[in-house]
Amino acid sequence: MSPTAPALQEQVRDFLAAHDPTGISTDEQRLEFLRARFDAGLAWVHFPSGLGGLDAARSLQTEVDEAFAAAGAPDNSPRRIGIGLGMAAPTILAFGTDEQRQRFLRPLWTGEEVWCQLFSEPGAGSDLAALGTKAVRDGEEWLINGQKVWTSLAHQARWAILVTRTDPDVPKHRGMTYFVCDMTDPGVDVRPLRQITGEAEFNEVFLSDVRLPDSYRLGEVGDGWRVAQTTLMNERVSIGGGAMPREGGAIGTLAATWREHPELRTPGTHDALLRLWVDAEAVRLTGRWLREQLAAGVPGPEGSAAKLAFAQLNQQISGLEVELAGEDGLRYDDWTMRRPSDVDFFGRTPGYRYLRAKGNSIEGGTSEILRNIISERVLGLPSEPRVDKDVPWKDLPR
Amino acid sequence: MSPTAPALQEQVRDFLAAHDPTGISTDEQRLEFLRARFDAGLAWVHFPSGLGGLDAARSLQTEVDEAFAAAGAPDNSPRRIGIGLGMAAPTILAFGTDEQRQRFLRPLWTGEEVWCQLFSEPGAGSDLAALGTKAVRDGEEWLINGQKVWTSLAHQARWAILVTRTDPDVPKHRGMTYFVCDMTDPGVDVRPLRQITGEAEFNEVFLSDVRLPDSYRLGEVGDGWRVAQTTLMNERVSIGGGAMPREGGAIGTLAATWREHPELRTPGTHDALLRLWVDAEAVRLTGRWLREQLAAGVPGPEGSAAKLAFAQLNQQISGLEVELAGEDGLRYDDWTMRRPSDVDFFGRTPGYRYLRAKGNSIEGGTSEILRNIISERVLGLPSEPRVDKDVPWKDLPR
Amino acid sequence: MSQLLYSEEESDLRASVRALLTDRSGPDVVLGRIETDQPYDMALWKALAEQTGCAGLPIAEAQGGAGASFRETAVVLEELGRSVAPTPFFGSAVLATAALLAAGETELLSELAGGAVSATLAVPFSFFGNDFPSAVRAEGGTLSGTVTTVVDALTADYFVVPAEGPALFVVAAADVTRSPIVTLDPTRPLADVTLEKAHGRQIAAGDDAVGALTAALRTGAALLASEQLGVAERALETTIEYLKTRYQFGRPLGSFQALKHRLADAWVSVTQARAVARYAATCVATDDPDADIAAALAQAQVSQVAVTVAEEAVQLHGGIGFTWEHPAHLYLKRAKSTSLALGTAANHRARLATLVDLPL
Amino acid sequence: MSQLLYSEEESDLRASVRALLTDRSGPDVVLGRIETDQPYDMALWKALAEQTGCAGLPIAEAQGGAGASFRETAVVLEELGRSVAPTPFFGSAVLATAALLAAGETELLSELAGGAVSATLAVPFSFFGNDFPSAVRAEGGTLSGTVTTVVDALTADYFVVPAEGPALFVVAAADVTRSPIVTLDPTRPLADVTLEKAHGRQIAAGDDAVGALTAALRTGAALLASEQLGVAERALETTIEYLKTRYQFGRPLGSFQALKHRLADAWVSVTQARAVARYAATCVATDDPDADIAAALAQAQVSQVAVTVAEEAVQLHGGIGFTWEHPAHLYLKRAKSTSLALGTAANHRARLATLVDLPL
Repeated sequence: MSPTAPALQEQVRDFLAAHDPTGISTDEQRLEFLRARFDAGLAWVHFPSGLGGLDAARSLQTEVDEAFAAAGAPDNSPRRIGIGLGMAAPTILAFGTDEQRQRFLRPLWTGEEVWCQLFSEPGAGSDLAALGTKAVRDGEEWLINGQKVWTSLAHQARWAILVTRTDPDVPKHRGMTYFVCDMTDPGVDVRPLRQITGEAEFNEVFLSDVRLPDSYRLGEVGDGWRVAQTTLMNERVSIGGGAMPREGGAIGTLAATWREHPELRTPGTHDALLRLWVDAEAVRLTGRWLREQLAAGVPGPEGSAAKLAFAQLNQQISGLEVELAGEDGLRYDDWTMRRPSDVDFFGRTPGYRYLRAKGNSIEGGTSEILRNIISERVLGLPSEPRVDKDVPWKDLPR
Repeated sequence: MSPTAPALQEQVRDFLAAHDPTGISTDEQRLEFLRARFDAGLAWVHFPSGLGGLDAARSLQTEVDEAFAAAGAPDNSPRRIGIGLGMAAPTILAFGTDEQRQRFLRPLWTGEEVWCQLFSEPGAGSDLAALGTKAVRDGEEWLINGQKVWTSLAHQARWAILVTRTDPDVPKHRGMTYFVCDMTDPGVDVRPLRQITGEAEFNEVFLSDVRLPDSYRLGEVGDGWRVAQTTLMNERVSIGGGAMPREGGAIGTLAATWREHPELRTPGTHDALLRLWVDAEAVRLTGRWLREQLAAGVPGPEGSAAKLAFAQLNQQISGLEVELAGEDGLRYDDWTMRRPSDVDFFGRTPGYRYLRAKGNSIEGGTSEILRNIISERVLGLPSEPRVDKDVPWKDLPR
Repeated sequence: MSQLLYSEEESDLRASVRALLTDRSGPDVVLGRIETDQPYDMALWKALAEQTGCAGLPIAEAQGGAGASFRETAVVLEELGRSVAPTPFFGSAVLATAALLAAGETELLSELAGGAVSATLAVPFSFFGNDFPSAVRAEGGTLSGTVTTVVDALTADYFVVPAEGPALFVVAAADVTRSPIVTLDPTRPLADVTLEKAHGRQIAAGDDAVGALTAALRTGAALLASEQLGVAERALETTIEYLKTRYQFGRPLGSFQALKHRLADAWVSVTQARAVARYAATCVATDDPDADIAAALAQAQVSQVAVTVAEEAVQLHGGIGFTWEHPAHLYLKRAKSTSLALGTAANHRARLATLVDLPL
Repeated sequence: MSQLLYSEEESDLRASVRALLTDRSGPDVVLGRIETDQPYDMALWKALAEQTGCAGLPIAEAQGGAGASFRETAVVLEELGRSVAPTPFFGSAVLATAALLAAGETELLSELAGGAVSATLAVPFSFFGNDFPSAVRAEGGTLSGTVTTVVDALTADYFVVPAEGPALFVVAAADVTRSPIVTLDPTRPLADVTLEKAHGRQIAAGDDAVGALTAALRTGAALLASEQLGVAERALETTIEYLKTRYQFGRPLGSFQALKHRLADAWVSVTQARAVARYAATCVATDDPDADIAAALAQAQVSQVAVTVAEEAVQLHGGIGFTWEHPAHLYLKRAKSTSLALGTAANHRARLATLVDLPL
């Protein structure tokens, strides 16, 4: 039987009584605490017992997290290990063997092992299922060759989730296989991919004769597309994001500039600002609606809508911000090629925000793909004529 | 050899000397004058001699028209006979037999015979080539059955240009035939089609066992699509329209309201007004560019762009006009079902303009079809996968 | 605070209102009715009030109401918007009711609760501003003046009349003259209302009158968004349905990507409008301190979504959407008219500028 | 008045400029250059000036120019926009030249005509307003002050400096200090210019100075639109080319209707931008009474088209459009930066409001 909210709160209290977080100062103490929390099933309470959870309702997690935070407990730096938490973990849970779950989930959650994602390829773009990274079986191993792109954290990751082509002779959706990839393999070459802001948040990953044991395979051979769908669905749910106060996002920066610089105000930009303020509130309240739905156990399709709207809003706000900055909008802070581990959206110039926001409608599913998804899966509109459905992958026009 | 501009001007002077327009008062005198002008080749100077023209350059027509207007000569009410002039005449010229040209062009130009167009069908919509009005051969005659829609002036027209389906067993583009239709045939039933403004500018036309002699056929049997393309291409050229002064269109009405009613002004609507003023100037100057191109003999593809932009502009302007009117925007003038012979765009309330402008992006080719045309014929982008190209018309999904 | 999602009770209420409207007020019925001299379906109004208790949702049970709140009223408005049904609901169950509730009036409220009579607020439907209206003067115990474009005036039994003073009065329909006007939205009649030395019962004066009128207008702006949401939702749904079944070029129109993307964008904006409208309804229902902002936000955003979606609906229906016989135009007219009602989006943006400290 | 279409001479000029730029300043060359300490290709500038006579188009033949007009200069700017080539053309052959021409100066003009030296106008690149700039003071026969974000300042041999008075001076580069700044558009360096008791040769004072500066800024605003047109044109063309060859889902991306419609809309707006930019260039070239309106119109419309199209180009290129290695970002940065230059679109709309009597 799954525990109730009060029961869970009691377990948290008991745990905190047994593991006082207040004295933690070293990394080793922090890790020890996190491992104990995982073992107590208080990591992700909706996971099974023995795998960091207690088979509880997903909606109860928030209260648990809040109780730990209130007690001053160390967290697992969720932003840094977001790909592991949001994408790898649910996939391993759904498709992994018992051994795989036991091996990977604990260090994933504690942050001891960082994960990245090897899905996108330069040759496939939005047509993810067209990917061509080859995996060829060689006894109990697989030999991987190909190129992946847009990989955040590849240079820090211990493991990757990887989708490959194992059968080029069947239509594209049917010939894929999903693996856990060892990023320390000598055949893995990670190179920074510079973007329009000047820095390199992402990487290209070249895979040359990478050897993976068959025990790293997730799901059946040829079933990689279905496994990947689980990963992507979880990505979209997690994109909805947390609660945000009014003016909590980019609009706050713009509004602050407006308030602090009366000399920049004009009637034309005033109305533009107000329109964006209204849009930002609409996006924020829609996020609240979405979270209420998730909490009520009815995840709505508004998640795709939220990402689409967020990208558009962010782009418009930063565009106006540059305009409002006037002469200062002509300046930039730094074009130096760097490898930041996180996006520093607010610490930089309006020009940086303007350029970085252009990626919001491309990364994690372009806005065009999201519109396709909404129109077909939500509105039930018929798909376009498909010319690639019954064609073997190797015969697709490129 | 085609006449030069000075030679043409001399011919006009000679004609006016021989046919003094100043005393014309009766309809009969007016008609006589127009017939004489046609016979002198000064109707449409780029038409062949004997058919109202002098084989001159098309660009010389404007000067001729201006010279006649300056002399106070009566015109042929070009707006009333626009379909005849813009669509029927060039098609008859291109595909008609000598007999057809002799029979139809003169009364068409003088306005003695009004023309309408029987192309659109309720079942076909933007997919004009899917039309289903049947024409079946019966000796030297054709028997026509079907329904047409969106027919301006059908209740005043003597003739129509008509596209029919003569072979349902071949793909849709190949089984059509083009006719001149006698609107006095007892099988022709014209009914007003009421629109969202309350009035009925257009008609539905029901064709029941209409009999047309084979001599009314324009072009070969089965070649109707090609003939219709000529008609439609001429329609699009003529939509570009004439020179317009600044604030000559809908923007003028809006600007006048703004100037006359300071009490309606707000910062938000001010910027909206200015944006539309800018857009209106852009559309106007693009029209000038287009006319310069036509005059230089290089008709550009900007014609489709002009219609698209005009529709959008008109809709936005009228939308703001209603908003600006505030309380008066809640009022309408008259919902009575009437059959106006022309669109009285400026004499009515902002609400009328708002509603009527909605038709601008539908009538004469929807904005969606225009975007298809621009992207494929102008930008050279590949067409979408076609599922209807090789299917017999009768087997098309409906 | 309360959640935005619909409660079970709200969903039940919606279901019964929708059943009634589907049965009694389909598009053809509305289209047939608007050109008669009885555009309002008063039988439908009675049925709404009696069968579903819609008229008195925010009125206390002690006064014959349902003891619910304006949040539930907002759900009814969504359904009325979806059907563009001509009923005097907005004037009576929203504007007049909100004014009477805020003024602490109980006598007329008890009558309104059951829907036996209807009332409206005597301000122009486009009314927006911070000044108390001065069209009606109170002199020698009687009221005189003309109020233009009053919503639901033709069928109202009572008028809540703001008059110079400031004060609020209740005036019986027999004491006013009503001139119907031709309206851009034929599903919602407006009338100019003239009072000539009319008898009025004063229900609030001074700050109380100002407060009551302000509350009524705020509630009106907030709840109008729910009607606009219904308009947008239904306009979008019918367009999607149409494009699924209409074939051109051998394919359903709804399979064309350019149209699909526009519908996706429309759906995204409707999704946002729902969150915004629900927030506004919740705020006014709970007297939340954010109610002023929420109401202005609702009219700044939802009203525009309704117009845009209704315009897209006409366009994407193609020729048939431009005809009188197809109901698409009813949604367009309703959307555009309500975008002027109780202030335009630009008016409400300007108000927001003051409320959230973003001055020009 | 003159027609908007390109004359044969203009088409020939375009062809030779394009040939030169294609040969010398392809995207990879530009991309490679912007992170060096010599972002400007001065050899290219020399070639432009000498091989095609671009630098002195509006300068009289007597002064070594081509005796053409700013209309031809506008054609060169279209090409420079298309290639986002880093040259000091705009500062020298447009801003400084227009100021000198309007001031009746001939000495420096003769030098500029051949392109042996370059100059610029010492105002912030975002300068907009009706007040004569006061950043520089003239005291005791010398000039002092700092002018920020001056375009093409790093390579200029001379500065045309507006100073309090009002007056216009010519100052040699040796007499100023230049601090390069990091710019949003790395293909167009800007610098802060400081004068400390610098020697200046006065070329206009009083109303003459005001008139000359106004003319220079008007010509600048009008002609910048041609550069923006070139940016938009090329951004659109490369996007179309890319979408024709990039396959996804078994089809070229360019066959997807949603993308086709967006490209069609972009093309329509570029078509309009061309007419507007040509009108502005023609008006300033012929001193047309409509020149003020035409210039404001050009910056209100064309600058926005360039930004929108460049944004669409990045988006429709997908991932590759977000990388540094692909030139799409150069067009975006150029478009967005020039939208601030010599006043934003909102500034120019506000100016139009005055010019065409549509006051707030």
